Amino acid sequence: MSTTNHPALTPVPDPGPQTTATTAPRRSLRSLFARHTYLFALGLALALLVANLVNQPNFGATSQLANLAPLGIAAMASVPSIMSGRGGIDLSISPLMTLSALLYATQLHPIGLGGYVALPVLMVTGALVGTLTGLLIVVGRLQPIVVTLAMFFVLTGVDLKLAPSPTTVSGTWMANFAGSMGPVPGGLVALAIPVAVWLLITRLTTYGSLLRSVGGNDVTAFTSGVPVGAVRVLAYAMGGAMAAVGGLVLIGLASTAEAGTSSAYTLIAIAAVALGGIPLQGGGGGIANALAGAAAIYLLQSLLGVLQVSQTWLQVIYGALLISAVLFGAIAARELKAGR
Amino acid sequence: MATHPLTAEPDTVLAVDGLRKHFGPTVALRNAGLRLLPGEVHALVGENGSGKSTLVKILSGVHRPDVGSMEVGGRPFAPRMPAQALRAGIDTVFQEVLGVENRTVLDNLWLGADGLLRPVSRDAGRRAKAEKILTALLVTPPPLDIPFGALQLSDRQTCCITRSLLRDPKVLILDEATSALDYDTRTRLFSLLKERAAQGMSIVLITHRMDEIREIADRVTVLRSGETVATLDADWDHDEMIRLMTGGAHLVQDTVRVAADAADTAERPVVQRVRGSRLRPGGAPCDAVFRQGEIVGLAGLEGHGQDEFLRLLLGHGDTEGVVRIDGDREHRVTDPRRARDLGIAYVPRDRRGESILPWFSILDNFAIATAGQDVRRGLLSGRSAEKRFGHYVERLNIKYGRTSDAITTLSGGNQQKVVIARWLASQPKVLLLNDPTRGIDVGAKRDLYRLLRELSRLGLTVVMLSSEVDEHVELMDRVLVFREGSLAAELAHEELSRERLVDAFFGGAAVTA
Amino acid sequence: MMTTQQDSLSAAEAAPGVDAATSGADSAEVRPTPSAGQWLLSLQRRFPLVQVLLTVAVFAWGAATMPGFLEPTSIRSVLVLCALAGLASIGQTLVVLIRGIDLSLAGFIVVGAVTVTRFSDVPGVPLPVMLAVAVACGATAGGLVGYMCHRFAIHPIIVTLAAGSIAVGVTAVLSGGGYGAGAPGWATRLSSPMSSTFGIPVPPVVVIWVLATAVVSVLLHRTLPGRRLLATGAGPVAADLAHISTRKVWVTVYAISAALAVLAGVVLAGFAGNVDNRLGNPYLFLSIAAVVLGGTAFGGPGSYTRTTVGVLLLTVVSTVLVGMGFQEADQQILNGVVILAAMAVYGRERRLRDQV
Amino acid sequence: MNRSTHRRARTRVVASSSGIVLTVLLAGCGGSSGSVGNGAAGGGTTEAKGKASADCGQVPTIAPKDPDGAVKELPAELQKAYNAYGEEVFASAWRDRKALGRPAKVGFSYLPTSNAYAAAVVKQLEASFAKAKADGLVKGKLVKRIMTDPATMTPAEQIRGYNELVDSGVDVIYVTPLSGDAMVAAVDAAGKKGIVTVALSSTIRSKYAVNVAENSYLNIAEPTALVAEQLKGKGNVAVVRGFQGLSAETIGYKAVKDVLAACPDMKVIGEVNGAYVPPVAKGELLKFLSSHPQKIDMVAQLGVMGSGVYAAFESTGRDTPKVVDAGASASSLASWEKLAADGYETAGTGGNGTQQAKAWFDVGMLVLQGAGPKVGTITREPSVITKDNLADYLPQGAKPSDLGEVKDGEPWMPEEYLAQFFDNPAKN
Repeated sequence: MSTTNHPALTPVPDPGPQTTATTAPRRSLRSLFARHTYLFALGLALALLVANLVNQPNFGATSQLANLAPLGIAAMASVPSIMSGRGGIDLSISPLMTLSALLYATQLHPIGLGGYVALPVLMVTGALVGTLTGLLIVVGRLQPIVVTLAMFFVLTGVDLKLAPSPTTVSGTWMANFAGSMGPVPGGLVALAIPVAVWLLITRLTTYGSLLRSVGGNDVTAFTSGVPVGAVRVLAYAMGGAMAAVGGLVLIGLASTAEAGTSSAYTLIAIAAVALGGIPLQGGGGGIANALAGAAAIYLLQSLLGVLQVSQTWLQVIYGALLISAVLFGAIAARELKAGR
Repeated sequence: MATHPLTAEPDTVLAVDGLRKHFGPTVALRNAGLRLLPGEVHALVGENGSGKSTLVKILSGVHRPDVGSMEVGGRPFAPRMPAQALRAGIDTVFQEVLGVENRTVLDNLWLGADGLLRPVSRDAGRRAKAEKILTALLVTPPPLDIPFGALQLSDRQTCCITRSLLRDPKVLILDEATSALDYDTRTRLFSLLKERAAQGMSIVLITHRMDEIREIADRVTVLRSGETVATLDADWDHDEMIRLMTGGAHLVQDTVRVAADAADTAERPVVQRVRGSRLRPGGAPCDAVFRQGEIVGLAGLEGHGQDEFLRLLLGHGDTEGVVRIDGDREHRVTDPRRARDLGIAYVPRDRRGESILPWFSILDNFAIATAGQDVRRGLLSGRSAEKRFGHYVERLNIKYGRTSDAITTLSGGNQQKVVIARWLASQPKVLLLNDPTRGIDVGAKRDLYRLLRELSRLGLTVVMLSSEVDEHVELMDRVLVFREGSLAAELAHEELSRERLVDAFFGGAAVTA
Repeated sequence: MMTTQQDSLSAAEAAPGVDAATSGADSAEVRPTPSAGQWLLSLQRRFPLVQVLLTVAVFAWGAATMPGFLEPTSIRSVLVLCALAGLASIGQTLVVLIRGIDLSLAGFIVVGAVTVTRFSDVPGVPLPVMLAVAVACGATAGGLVGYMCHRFAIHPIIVTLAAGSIAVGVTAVLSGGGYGAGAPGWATRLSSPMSSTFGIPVPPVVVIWVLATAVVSVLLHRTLPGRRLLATGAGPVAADLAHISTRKVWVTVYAISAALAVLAGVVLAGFAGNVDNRLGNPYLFLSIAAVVLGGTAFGGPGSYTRTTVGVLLLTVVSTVLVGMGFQEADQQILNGVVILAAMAVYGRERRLRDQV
Repeated sequence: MNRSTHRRARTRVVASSSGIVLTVLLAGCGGSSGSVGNGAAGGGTTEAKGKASADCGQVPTIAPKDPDGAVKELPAELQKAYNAYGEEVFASAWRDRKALGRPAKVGFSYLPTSNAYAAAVVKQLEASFAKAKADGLVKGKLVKRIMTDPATMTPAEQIRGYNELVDSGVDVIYVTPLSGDAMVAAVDAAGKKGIVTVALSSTIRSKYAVNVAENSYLNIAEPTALVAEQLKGKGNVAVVRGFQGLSAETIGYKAVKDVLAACPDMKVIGEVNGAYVPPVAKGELLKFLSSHPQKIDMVAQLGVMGSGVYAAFESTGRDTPKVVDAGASASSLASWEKLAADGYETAGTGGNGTQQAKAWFDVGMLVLQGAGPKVGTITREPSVITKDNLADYLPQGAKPSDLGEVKDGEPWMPEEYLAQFFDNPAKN
């Protein structure tokens, strides 16, 4: 938060940068953590995973993966907008997920587009909604949180209009997401799709580098001839496309689409991203962070369930753990900064 | 020495005429013009606030002119954004060092080179090209894979220049891009520039350093308060240049300038002292005293320790040896709050980021540090603040509409005045200023100098970090010169001259303190 | 998130002036007086003109098209709803003004509500004491949140989220999961549209709200602490350099926000009659929407009066929508559209080109 | 039908708690939703069958969807309970299940309890479990799964917990579903592994699930019909809808529409969204009332929001209309009683979690002992609260501000009632 770091008062970059500048970064654990910010969340997730396995002999990886998918995808979908900087954030991811589920159940499935065909169709739709959000932010020069809050309301309303009551679509292709596709767990596939989208666009094209640059310092990017506006809009579009997949997983899991889930993942997804160690001021991190963060939160919830924590205490413990996780993350991050 | 009329020449690369540009209330350019020949190094000079940067920003597509014509290679040229200017072959390195700190050096070097969604070019060629130029410019080029943020200022600046050179533009504009470079790099850069120029690249060089202009510029265009006043050939004469830039007068008018003679100052009581404090771990310890009513300048190439020193006086860093002396009592300056209580006030450098509260009114911006004095029966009294503000309005000659206007409606100069008034209101004994005249217009500067003089006469000690050599030469009683993180030299007023100073910057025969 | 927002309101035309100056422009000439449009903009910047006009328009329309819309009881009950939402969003306003956000609101509302319903008749402990304790606990928790966010530079969104969940949890633990008897009569009377205050035919809660608005506004804009709060939002670094302890501000503001939420909970419990742990939920997004709609930007400028207007607008609009038989879905959509419309008028960010 | 309704109301003092109570009260939680029972392509499932054909003040007779003819087999008296039942009623896959022959391992998947009813259900289930353990029917501990974060409470979340129970090798799973439909796939899978699922209050349309549920349609329709009759089929009606997006809500809404369809002189002047949360209902009603000065004779609320409706009218000082008090609470009944002094009369349905949970647990045990359920969904005719039997439900000294449930009244699905749904209950 810009409220705390203090240009005038924080130590000047570093005394002998000449030395650090010329010698390649030390391959120490510290620099490793510094380069891969998701490692903290990942470690946390692994620890929780072990705890789960211990307390729950037959953990059922397939179903667990499937259940992780919605939160994981919601978190991943929040990443591009946050990375694009200038307070970028997308509160409308969750209702968008529900929207794609409802579109599938009420529009596509009835006209026989029940199969995997629906996937690209809905991803495009999601991308379009995202583009609209992005345009409102970039062209309208409005605060992202304001625009996406408005979109949150609008989409929630649209969801309700689409399906006044839950729509059942049992036994569709999407059910595979809950089960397994051949040898591969469906959940894994579901998670793989957004990851693939992300990797294809950010690794194979120059976009990834541009997105990080824009998030890191949009003025520089702008003066160096980067189409900053386009980069931002595309970020929201990507988020939309990813969210669409999440909606389909929800269908796969519950074989129903209901407007009620509209707001379910809004905040928890951002929490996951933050826990994953992505700076909310943008520029840093990647999709791995979101996945790690989501996994950590998911496993935490799962563990608390397994441990039969009484319901009255559940929320207390859950909240406390959530805070301490973020706290450790922040302290670790600051340690690393100091170490660099 | 002839001043060219701005007549179109057959093979101009870039022809600019009658540019006019205003921002809100302020007019940045009135009638700016420029002719650029292929393969020439063209210096663009003028005081701060003469509109150089604005002209550059128009050329580079950041801003668009209100009126005026621009042509590149004979074809009309009206970039709507930097990308378009770059496509037209006009590449700019801006005054503020611009880099993405969290990206690697290599990414920064090729930033913007390829459009949205192009396949990533994995060709080692880029690496090679980048290394080639970097090695040409730096003795020890930084590894390309470390984050840009890890570089020190000089290297960052070099990278920004490299970024532009890599694109091999028709026209390369360097907007005070050499200020942060260390001596060696600068000479290497110039030789490289000459080389490129020989190959036909046109270069616009904006700098305050006469020596640089001498060294490299084929022609010089002079701007004064938003107007192109002349274009000179290489054989220009120094005084003539100054005259054209300032429209006569020296920066500090003689009326203001009261050379406080050394003898006099020597007796004055010491108000603050630094003994054996290190600016950077491993740096040499430095000692200095500041006497009542003197104006001391902190000089040096950017990032050579003067900032740390200023912050040291304010109570940051190794404050072990920093004391504020009040008559016979000595108080250690342990931290900023303590410093404030001891009557040490600080005017930061980055006005937008560190000084002004953007949406606050002029009055509130003035009062924020001393609002406690305006509390009447628990409530803040606007009238009381007005009254206090009144004292400074004419002394600093602050121009404003209503005190209730947002501070951002003022020009940079007047904003700075308000900020300074803010701190004067806290009745300081020592006033620390961090490059207060950076990017404010000449008029405001003069007012400021006058005020500082007056205050020092009234016994206020002023310590002022400045990046402008002339300021030191003409305003300061003493100048402390910093090099590589330690106090390198101390020059008394009478021994001050641009040459001595610049010399000291680069560690020449310095008069050690 | 919101921490990067720079003076989004004042930016529109003022900012370039600055940058012209910083980038070295000469301010010799001053252009003729700004156009009418600019004048309106500057007015809008001082006062939520658009929102007020919208509110009046919608209200007038409602009055014209619907019978009984102007009857005292009708207006009273609408005012009560406004007051409830308004009281719930005081804290949110303050928090937003320092570039934060408070998602623990709903949680602390439940704390207050349960205190008054469940612990109103603990033997030996008079209710006022009980409430004081609850408020104190809330304040402490809130302060802790503020401290953590500032000290470790954690974004408030997740900390407050967790804090809210803890608050609900703790109350559940203390109240043994039960929800006790209903709110005492006095609490119910506070928010009953028919009850009057010292003879004035206005429900107490509305009076309280009006008073709160006045008090908060004065504290915020006319006192030293208020000024420090605003400065912290306007320019954290500058504020720090002006020897304002921004951390102290953060701790205080979050503490206050939580405490006020607890008190709001008491009133809401009275309105609801009986309480369960979802009581606060509707007021979380509502408070954010009201602040945003009022035109308070993250880090300011802004004021509680703006939020008040935002609340009025939201409530009047939804009342009219309900009256016209709009269904929930349409109401949601229109909420979003209204927010966008109101912000699009003036809530602009600085252009990138002005920041070079 | 008319008379019979009265008779039933007089003779039978039955407590009934609408199935929606549990699910929707929880569903509202954290703004998340659940869905009860069916809702194939837009809910409103009863539309399929014949249209409401009844006089004003009567409950239309609509044959249940009975694909396996399971309902037909039941005694005629029982069949009445399935009138207009919202979801399909299947035959049970467990009809021929052999007795377990050993103490059973029991799983329990429930939702965060946010109200007295849900709390009571959990409490009673644990009590029943303890008792059954003493009788040697079950062993070990009750394996529980609950959603950690109410904010992210989605059907998917519950299914995850359910699957974990399945993996943990229990014999029977008691579940209070957030969404009946969402569970189907999971329940089928579990069923194929021989795990019995017993659902309370919302219908899981799987032959492997034994549903113990209220008849959502009748639960609204009967009191509404009564009130309509009290009003002589004349007057203005305001409808307070529940959490839209739930199929129970859709069914209940349909019920109101059907009943009023037979009353040409009853005019619906508006609808508001109560979201099944009394305070919300109150707030929305206040908005509604401020634009509707005209007299309102009847408020048809779709369950559990009675207290909110009473509060709204009381606080505006307007005379309280007849509130259809489906899913009555101590609070709403107290308000009713207060008004009853000056001849106020209405109708509602009551019930509490304790008695439901008891029957619920017994059903599961019966199935495990191979009692052979004849039908996959066990329901009952909702019993109506009228001024005659009001006292039987109203807890002593209940205040309008109370949160408690209504009193038991007559047992809800007592053993002999349940017995009629099994081939050989004798084993028990």
